[in-house]
Amino acid sequence: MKKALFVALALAATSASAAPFVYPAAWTAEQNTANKRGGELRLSILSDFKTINPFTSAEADSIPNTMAGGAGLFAQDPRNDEFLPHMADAKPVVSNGGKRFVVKIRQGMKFSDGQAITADDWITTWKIHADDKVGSNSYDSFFLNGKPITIKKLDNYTLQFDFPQVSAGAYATMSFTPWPDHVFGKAYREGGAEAVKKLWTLGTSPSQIVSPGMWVLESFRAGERSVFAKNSNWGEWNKDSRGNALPYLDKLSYRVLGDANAGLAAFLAGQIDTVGMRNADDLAQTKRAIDAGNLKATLLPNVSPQAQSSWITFNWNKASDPAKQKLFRDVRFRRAMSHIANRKAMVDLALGGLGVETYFSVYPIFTQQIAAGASAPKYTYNLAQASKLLAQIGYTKKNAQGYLVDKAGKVLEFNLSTNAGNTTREQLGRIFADEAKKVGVKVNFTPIDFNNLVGQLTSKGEDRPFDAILLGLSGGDNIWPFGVNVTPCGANLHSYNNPTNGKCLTSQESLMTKLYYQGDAELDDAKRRAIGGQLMKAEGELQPVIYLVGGNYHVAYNERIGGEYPRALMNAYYLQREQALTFVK
Amino acid sequence: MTTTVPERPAKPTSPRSQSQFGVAWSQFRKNRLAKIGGFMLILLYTLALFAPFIAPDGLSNYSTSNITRFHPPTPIHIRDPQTGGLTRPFVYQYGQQLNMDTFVNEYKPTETRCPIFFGVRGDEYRVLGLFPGTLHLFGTGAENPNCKVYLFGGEALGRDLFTRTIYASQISLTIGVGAVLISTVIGLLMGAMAAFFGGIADTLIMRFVEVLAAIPSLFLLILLRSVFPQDINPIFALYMILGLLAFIGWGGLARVVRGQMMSVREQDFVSAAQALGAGNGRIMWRHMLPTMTTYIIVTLSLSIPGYILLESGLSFLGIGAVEPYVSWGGLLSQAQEGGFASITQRPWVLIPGFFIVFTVMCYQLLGDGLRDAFDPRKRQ
Amino acid sequence: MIPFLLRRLVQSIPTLLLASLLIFFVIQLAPGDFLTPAKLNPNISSEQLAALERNFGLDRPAWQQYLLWMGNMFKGDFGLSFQYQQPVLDIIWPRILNSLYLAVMSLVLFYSIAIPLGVYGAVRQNSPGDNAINVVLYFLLGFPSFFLALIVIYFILQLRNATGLDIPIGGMTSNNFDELPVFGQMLDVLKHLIIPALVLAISDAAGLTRVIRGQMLEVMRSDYVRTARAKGVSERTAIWKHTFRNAILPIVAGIGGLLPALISGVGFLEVVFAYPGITPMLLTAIGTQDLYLIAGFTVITTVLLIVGNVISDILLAVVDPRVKVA
Amino acid sequence: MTHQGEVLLAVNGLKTYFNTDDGVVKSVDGVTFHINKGETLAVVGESGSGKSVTSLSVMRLIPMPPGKIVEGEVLFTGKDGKQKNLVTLPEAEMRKIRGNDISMIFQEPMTSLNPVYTVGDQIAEAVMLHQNKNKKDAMVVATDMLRFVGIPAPEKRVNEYPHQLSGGMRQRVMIAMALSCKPALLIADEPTTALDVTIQAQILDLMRKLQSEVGMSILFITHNLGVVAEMADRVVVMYGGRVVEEGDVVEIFKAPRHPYTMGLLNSIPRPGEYVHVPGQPKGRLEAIPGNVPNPLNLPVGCAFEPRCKFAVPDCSKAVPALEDTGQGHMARCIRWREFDQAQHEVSA
Repeated sequence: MKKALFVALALAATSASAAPFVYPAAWTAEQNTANKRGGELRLSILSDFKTINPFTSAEADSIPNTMAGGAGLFAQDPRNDEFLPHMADAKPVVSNGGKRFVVKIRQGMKFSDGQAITADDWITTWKIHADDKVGSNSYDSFFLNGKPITIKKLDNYTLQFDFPQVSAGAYATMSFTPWPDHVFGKAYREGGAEAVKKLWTLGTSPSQIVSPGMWVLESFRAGERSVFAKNSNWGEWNKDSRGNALPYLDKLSYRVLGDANAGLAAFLAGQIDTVGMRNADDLAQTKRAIDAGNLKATLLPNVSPQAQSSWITFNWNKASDPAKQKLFRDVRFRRAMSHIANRKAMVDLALGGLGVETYFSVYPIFTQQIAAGASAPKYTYNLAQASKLLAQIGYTKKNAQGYLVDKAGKVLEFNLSTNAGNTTREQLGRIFADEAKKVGVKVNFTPIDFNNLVGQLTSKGEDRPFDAILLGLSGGDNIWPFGVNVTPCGANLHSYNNPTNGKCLTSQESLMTKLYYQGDAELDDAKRRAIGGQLMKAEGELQPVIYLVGGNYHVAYNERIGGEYPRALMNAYYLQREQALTFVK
Repeated sequence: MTTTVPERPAKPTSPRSQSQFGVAWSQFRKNRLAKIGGFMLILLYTLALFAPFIAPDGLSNYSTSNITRFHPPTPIHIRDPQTGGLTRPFVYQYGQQLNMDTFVNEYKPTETRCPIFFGVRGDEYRVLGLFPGTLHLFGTGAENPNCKVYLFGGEALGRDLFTRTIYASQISLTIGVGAVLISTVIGLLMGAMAAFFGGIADTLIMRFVEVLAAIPSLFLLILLRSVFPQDINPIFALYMILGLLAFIGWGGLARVVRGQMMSVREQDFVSAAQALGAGNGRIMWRHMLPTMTTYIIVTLSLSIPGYILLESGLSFLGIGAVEPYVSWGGLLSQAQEGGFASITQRPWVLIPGFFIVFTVMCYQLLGDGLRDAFDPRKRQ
Repeated sequence: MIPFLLRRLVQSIPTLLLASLLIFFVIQLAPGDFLTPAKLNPNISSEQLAALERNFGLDRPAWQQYLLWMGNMFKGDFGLSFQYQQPVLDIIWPRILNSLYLAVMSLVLFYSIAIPLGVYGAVRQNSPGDNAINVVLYFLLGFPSFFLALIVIYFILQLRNATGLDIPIGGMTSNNFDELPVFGQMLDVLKHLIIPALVLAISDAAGLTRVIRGQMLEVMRSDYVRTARAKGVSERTAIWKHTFRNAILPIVAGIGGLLPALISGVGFLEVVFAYPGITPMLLTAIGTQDLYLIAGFTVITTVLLIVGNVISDILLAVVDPRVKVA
Repeated sequence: MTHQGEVLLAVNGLKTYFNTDDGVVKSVDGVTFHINKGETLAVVGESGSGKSVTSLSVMRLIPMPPGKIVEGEVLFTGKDGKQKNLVTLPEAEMRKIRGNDISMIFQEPMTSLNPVYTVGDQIAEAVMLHQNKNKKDAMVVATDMLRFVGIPAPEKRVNEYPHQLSGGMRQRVMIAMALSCKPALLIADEPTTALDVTIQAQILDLMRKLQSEVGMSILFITHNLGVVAEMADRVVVMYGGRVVEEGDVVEIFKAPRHPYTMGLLNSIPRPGEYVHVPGQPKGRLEAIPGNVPNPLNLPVGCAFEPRCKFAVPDCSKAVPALEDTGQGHMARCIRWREFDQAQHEVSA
């Protein structure tokens, strides 16, 4: 009661400005009771930022994504996975059988340049993302089962979302970041998609960059460092449980470090505040530094399984090489490949023993969903079985070098690429290739550049330029842990079969697409997971993609920063902390 | 008769005449360091030649059931721990466990002893790609496949680093020599042509040399490498690197050859040969090139280490030898990928780096020795 | 002096043209053309592709393409980087400057290590000191610079742990760089430059030290140094004024030729030390076949190196009166 | 011309050895001679006979290591009138003598001047070192010296670099440099060998002229007996690191007492005027057979024995002593008396 009164008073006092969003005290293990403010959170990235433009950006670690922090209609609560209204003023009013959402926008929010954030910003952002000429990475998020989601402005502070069907992921979908209409909307109306793409390149002065979120770009030094300053307009409507404006920090910086080792070195030297622990080696180094008293840091090993996948996909669209296309489309071949994948050795050798074997697209951290699909088939490491399957396809003879040959004497071989520089993936590929050799399959394994690889992977058409690719995915949400841009046919990352028309080729694909949307439309958690279980079964039978292993998620951060999640809330999905609640001790 | 002082008959004095090479050889033999360098190189090349025989294991062998990732080097025991007496050399089998406190994968010797035999049968191979064999210089035999000798320890996948280093020497030691030989042939030809034909040929060739010198070699290599597809046959990749290295390296030699030839051309014996109607090619090969031998020998021996270093650098940047083939630079770059753990927890992965250092040193000693031997001014 | 410079620049034009021709030829050899990788990029529209194709005349014969490319380059237009969606020059110029800082710093250290050691070795020929230096240099000669850098980084980390000194081991600037005054910024960059520059200088100094030592020994045997001694000059004058001044002439003449190797050498250190130089960017560009970026960069470096050669010619003219500049 | 009795430089039993990888080279092996004030002494011998090393030993300019003066003394009376042993003098003292009391000019004018400094700078350097003059005054002295040695337009030449001068001019510059501090002794190490014949004559003329003006002594090292006849008062003939004959120039030319000297004299073209060597037809140019002995492996006895037409078994037993043959004439040959006879017979 008292709390409500306080809120009411606050409302009365600042009638012009917004009712703030209060970050729950339970979201941090360490309250900033001394009200420490200022300071810088120092992070690192592996390769330079490529753009500032939110509509052309494709990487997870990007300038737009950093600025988008704390800017979405809803925010997920790590305690119970529920969506809290954030930029929204309250829970939406749902109607039309769960397909229509009317959302009131919190009033008084401002962009970093002082312009008010209104319904127009959402409308513009949606329009640009959904324009295929722009080529936004989020394009797929605005379609459900091939049908568009539409957004209507009811008034300056009210939006109406119309979903073509019920969607469990509706809250996540609605939580995209609104970019300023007065920048992008203007350009889009005047010059269309091309004009939008020309905005906010790396050459743009940071002073022209506008952010709705907690950070705004302050400086960008190519190949070195990007610094973000806190957006004080954001702090006006985001408070901690004691009413203080957030974030506590003044700055957030990303240092570009050539490789993960440099990142670890910088962390051990106390130059950055946190770094991803890749494997046992990293943990051992950090532990040594802490034990020797050289580094004051907290190390939490094996916090949870990873929210990532690693897999090998085979290209079904190889018109130029019908023999290979036939092979890759043969389910027996793909099952044989799964039998070849020695996942235990991969965990032991490439992950240093800290990881789990995976057989499905669901990240290992989503244990409930994994449990729901327990009956789905797994094609575990079994070379004899692999040989048997290959013999069924017609590979019974071996040549002088010990490779399987078909009747024409052609060697059973394919090229497998991964991105150069990722040691773990290179080792996974090596192990796969070496195991394949044992049954007589020649795998030409070459690491190539990441961007190039992604270009090949996401290419569309009847003749796509690769045989097989070893890569991983991250992202997505825990409500419906199948990717909208992965599972349905025609999606951007439907990597194994991506013809021009985007049609499914097999019944299982169609079934998976159907089940995807069915599950997405199911609001009951248990029922949805059951649908997920069916989807996993189809996936297991089809083996469109051979899933390999997943490492464990470890947390390490320098003692100088506080405000991390309580241990129970930390995991690979929610990560280690809210940036808003982070402070320098 | 006016002679009062008796004379003795004049003695024919024959000054000891030695060929240029004879003199150089006798000089070289006096240089102890150069001799050591030369001897060590012969040793290294012999190791490389018989790599499959000397290496106890195959190039890319590892077990996926018995994890030997970063297996420490295994000391070879020759005394029985119980009796203290001499016994057949043996190593202990190691057990492996991840220490969940320190996160270090700990290896501890078990009680199992694996005797080392000489001349054991093992992995199949072909020496020089021709002579098949299964005999290995040493090894633990086939009785216990989980027990191996790890002279230099194991690498990231548990492959024997000694084996990989020895195999890598085949690439590292030949790619430098190969590139130098090819670039020498090109350099000689180009230089000789420039000198002999003069005029436009000379201008063009020398301008081209200037261009090659003006573009930083690393970038020229990177640029040339970018022309080729990334996913090429590993063997072809090696030839390609060889070719690229040779291509960027011939300029300096061509320039010197041209200079020397220009001066030699003025000398009488060439005119004499021309007067006798010798053809251009004949004059070039028979008369002019021999005057260059000294310079070439010295340059060759001094530029090989440069190429070895360059190759290691390319492998380090990921544009060198491709798995499963590997060069010393490649092994080193794999060690570098392990970060500081490579130095603190498993320093043995840096051993291939010292092979580079050692080889380059040997070549330097040899090259310096040759230079001093052929350089009359260095003689005392 | 000015006519000399002009003549020298005019002379370098054919070299530059030939270099650009070579680079263009190499790129022509590559499968596809400039735009092949761009066609895989969903962020580049077909209109944009068509515009680029027109702009660079990719539909025309190769020689016309070359002329167009050259023509555009003389106007300062090096094409578009496909990775960054920005003009090549804007992207690479700051990186080239960064690399130059490192190269120059390393050059300075390189000479200030090699010269005293080389002179010492020659003056105290075959002394224990000379022998010790020789042994160390032989050893260093075999170290690939990146290997040395790896070891150095490890020891610096240990040193930092032991002493708490804040020795930067990566990057080019500190976190608080933007708040520093101008002088502080210079100092900050210098602090970041010193370790990689030193590693490079040390791993390269072996060669030069031996050259200087050899040159010094040779000049020390020369007649004019004997003349100077016969005049009764002190040992110091004989060594520095008469011997050293002449011994460095071939080295000064070689500075220009040294630059390519130096820029290449700097590249490895940039990779190891996460320094925002040109090589890390170029390596990525190779992976993505961002060919305009590669070609543009190579041309610019070639120009820089020709300029470097001219500078070393001028330097040589300053120190050697026999070289005519008029 | 000679100032009898006033000894300027006395070299006694000088031994300069070089350590090489192959053994010890005894380049100068017990050389004794002296120079009187104002006198010109010529040291004659083939390449490798030790004459240049002797002169460099006097200046203590032997590169050490590998060279070393192992024995003997070099007594020199400087401009200050004090006699010093140059072998044991501290290096700092020695530096004061070089260029000031004793100067030296060398065989190769082309390479003996530092290419990167103007000739004026190089002359002035010596002046500044020894005469406490500042740069400006020293340059005035340098210009004067250039004029003194007969270089036209010295004001212009003083600012030129060596490569802008001809060989003869450069040797004049060397002389100017050597004489800039008015030394008591000038050591000229084959100063004309590398020059054209006409230039040679000019330089020799110049040296003679300057010697009389400055009043210095000259130690003239050469293998050219023609030059000796023109320049020297006395002659020292060296072979294999030892003095084999010494004496008045006229005496030696007239009656050499050592087969080597005879050989030398007969190997220079002097139309119509050959010393008749017994057993040889008159008036023929004659070469000395064989080569200079390997300095590492000198014969036990007379160094010239392997090449000597007159050698007898005794020659190879021990090194012959340097014997006085009368009138200050010395020779190192066990059969010198026989040549004396032969000579008389010829001249009779």
